[in-house]
Amino acid sequence: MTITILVADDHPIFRDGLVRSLEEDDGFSVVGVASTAADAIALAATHRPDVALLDLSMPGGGLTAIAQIASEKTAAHVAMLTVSEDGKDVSEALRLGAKAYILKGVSARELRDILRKVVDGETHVSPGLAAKL
Amino acid sequence: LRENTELKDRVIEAARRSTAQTDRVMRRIGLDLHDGVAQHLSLIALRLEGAGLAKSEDAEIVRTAVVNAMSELRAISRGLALPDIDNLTPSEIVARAVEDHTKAFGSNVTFSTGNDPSYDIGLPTKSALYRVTQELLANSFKHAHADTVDVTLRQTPDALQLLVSDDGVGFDTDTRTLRPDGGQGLTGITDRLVSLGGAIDIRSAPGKGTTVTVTLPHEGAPL
Amino acid sequence: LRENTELKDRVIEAARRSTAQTDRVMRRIGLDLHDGVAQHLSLIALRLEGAGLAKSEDAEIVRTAVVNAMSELRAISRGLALPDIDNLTPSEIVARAVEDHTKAFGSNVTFSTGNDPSYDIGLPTKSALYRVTQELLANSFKHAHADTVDVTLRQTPDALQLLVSDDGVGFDTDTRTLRPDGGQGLTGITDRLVSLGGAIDIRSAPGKGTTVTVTLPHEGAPL
Ligand SMILES: Nc1ncnc2c1ncn2[C@@H]1O[C@H](COP(=O)(O)OP(=O)(O)OP(=O)(O)O)[C@@H](O)[C@H]1O
Ligand SMILES: Nc1ncnc2c1ncn2[C@@H]1O[C@H](COP(=O)(O)OP(=O)(O)OP(=O)(O)O)[C@@H](O)[C@H]1O
Ligand SMILES: [K+]
Ligand SMILES: [Mg+2]
Ligand SMILES: [Mg+2]
Ligand SMILES: [Mg+2]
Repeated sequence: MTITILVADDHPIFRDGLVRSLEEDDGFSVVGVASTAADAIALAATHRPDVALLDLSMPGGGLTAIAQIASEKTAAHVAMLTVSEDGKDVSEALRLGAKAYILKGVSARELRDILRKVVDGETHVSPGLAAKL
Repeated sequence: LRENTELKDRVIEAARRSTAQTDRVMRRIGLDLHDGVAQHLSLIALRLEGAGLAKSEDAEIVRTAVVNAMSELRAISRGLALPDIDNLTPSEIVARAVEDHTKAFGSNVTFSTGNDPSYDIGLPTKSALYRVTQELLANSFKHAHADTVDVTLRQTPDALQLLVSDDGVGFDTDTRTLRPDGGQGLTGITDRLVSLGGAIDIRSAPGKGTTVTVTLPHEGAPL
Repeated sequence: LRENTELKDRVIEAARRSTAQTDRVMRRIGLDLHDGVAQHLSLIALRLEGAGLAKSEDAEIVRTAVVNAMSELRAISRGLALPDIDNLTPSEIVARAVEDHTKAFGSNVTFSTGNDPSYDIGLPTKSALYRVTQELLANSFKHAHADTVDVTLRQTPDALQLLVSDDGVGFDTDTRTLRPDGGQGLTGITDRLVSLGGAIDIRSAPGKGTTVTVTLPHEGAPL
């Protein structure tokens, strides 16, 4: 079964690479692409993806997007993909309902492995960050 | 006399500007690095496998270099950014600075504190508390070669008193502090404190360890 | 009265400290970036070629990301580092700042100058000359949307006078300059100039373009 993903990141070049990293695998399909929290919230409501994969620092704030998407359950799972390794960001993201906190710097293959596990109900926090909680 | 008061205000204002200016430069650079270099590096990490060097020795070198570049970038950004301390009390802020320091350097620091006030102190005072603790711990770690460093936060009805004390090599305070070329640390702290009506007192001598006492009025700055 | 003079000195001293502090923070970050992140990126660039990337689309993405990361890093470092101006005359320094600006932004700037003095001015004055020109050109580029920007350096026996003038959108100097939160630029310049006994005069109005005149005594600072 294909895993459907909503991608939200305000850096256009990285975002394109991200979409490519998912689309190149038959197991994934990108159903929506956003660059702000507001767009992410709206697209999640429209497409009801398996995973909303969200950037933390984008207009409107990634945390806002998690809160809304998780509470309205418009995505089955929320995962963060960010450069911030601030312990506060990690714990806040998880508290608001994110099931994964992934640091940018992952390879495409690692990312897809993590997302498959998230869909299977596992929680994932990038190595090194767990100690900050 | 009026001119006199005006000039005093200008001294405080200049110190405040210096602090604000430094904070702004740091924040700006942090943002530029985050929005630019960090995103390109993340993209490289993401797409490297697809680029066709999966098995060569060079591939391993490149992968390691990407990881290293990102962790250096994070370390620099960590120094530039102030963590989210808006909603913390004074003792939580100092505890946070101590924790961030020990995590980064693995050094041995004890922290003791009294009761927090029941009202909120301003953000400039909070920032000062974090930055001052951060810098004094960095100094004890870099210069003192101390066995232990003790941090104490005392709170009176109208002031915070922070003590950072180490049993390290010490230094001659006449020649080493506040030299215009003497590092950003103590000069920067002093400006930060002056701008908030606070003060710093440094007790040290070669071989005798160092104790720095910082006083910050609760009410914060003439902002 | 003596207290008065002392306070005036402290105002100048505080402005000088602010400038020195900012310079130090910038230099430090510049060094960290250069010695760390930039080295890893260079290695990546070097090895990618050696690895003989496949002719895939990904190879192109990665190569472009490396180039982008390096040029962003260079742009940030350029803003942080002062070029080697110790041995330049005042007009050479301003010419250099103009050249660095037009190279980076491709904008249209004219520069005219008179004779240089036959003696050397101090390094703080030289740094100020470069940084002030750099910031004023950046402002004209970012804010003015001007067709042309003219830079003039005049030299009298005891002072340098730098004019940067654009025919752009202009702004209301009452509300936009020297706000504590109004960007690092004009505040930073003013501190730099005050610390050297210099002055800045800004003439602008919406729709009328902007002319900034900066005066710097040759002798430089009460350092
Ligand atoms: N706890 C300490 N033990 C021993 N020496 C100290 C201590 N704190 C400061 N010093 C001395 O005082 C000098 C000035 O300290 P300051 O923090 O201003 O600059 P720095 O630490 O050298 O540089 P920077 O803070 O910019 O990294 C130090 O270089 C060191 O010689
Ligand atoms: N040449 C100019 N033309 C039009 N507006 C200007 C010009 N120079 C300055 N300004 C106005 O004055 C404001 C303050 O300038 P200043 O250099 O202090 O800050 P900034 O350029 O906005 O930020 P920074 O310098 O920190 O990047 C600007 O935001 C802009 O509105
Ligand atoms: K696909
Ligand atoms: Mg972002
Ligand atoms: Mg220091
Ligand atoms: Mg500016």
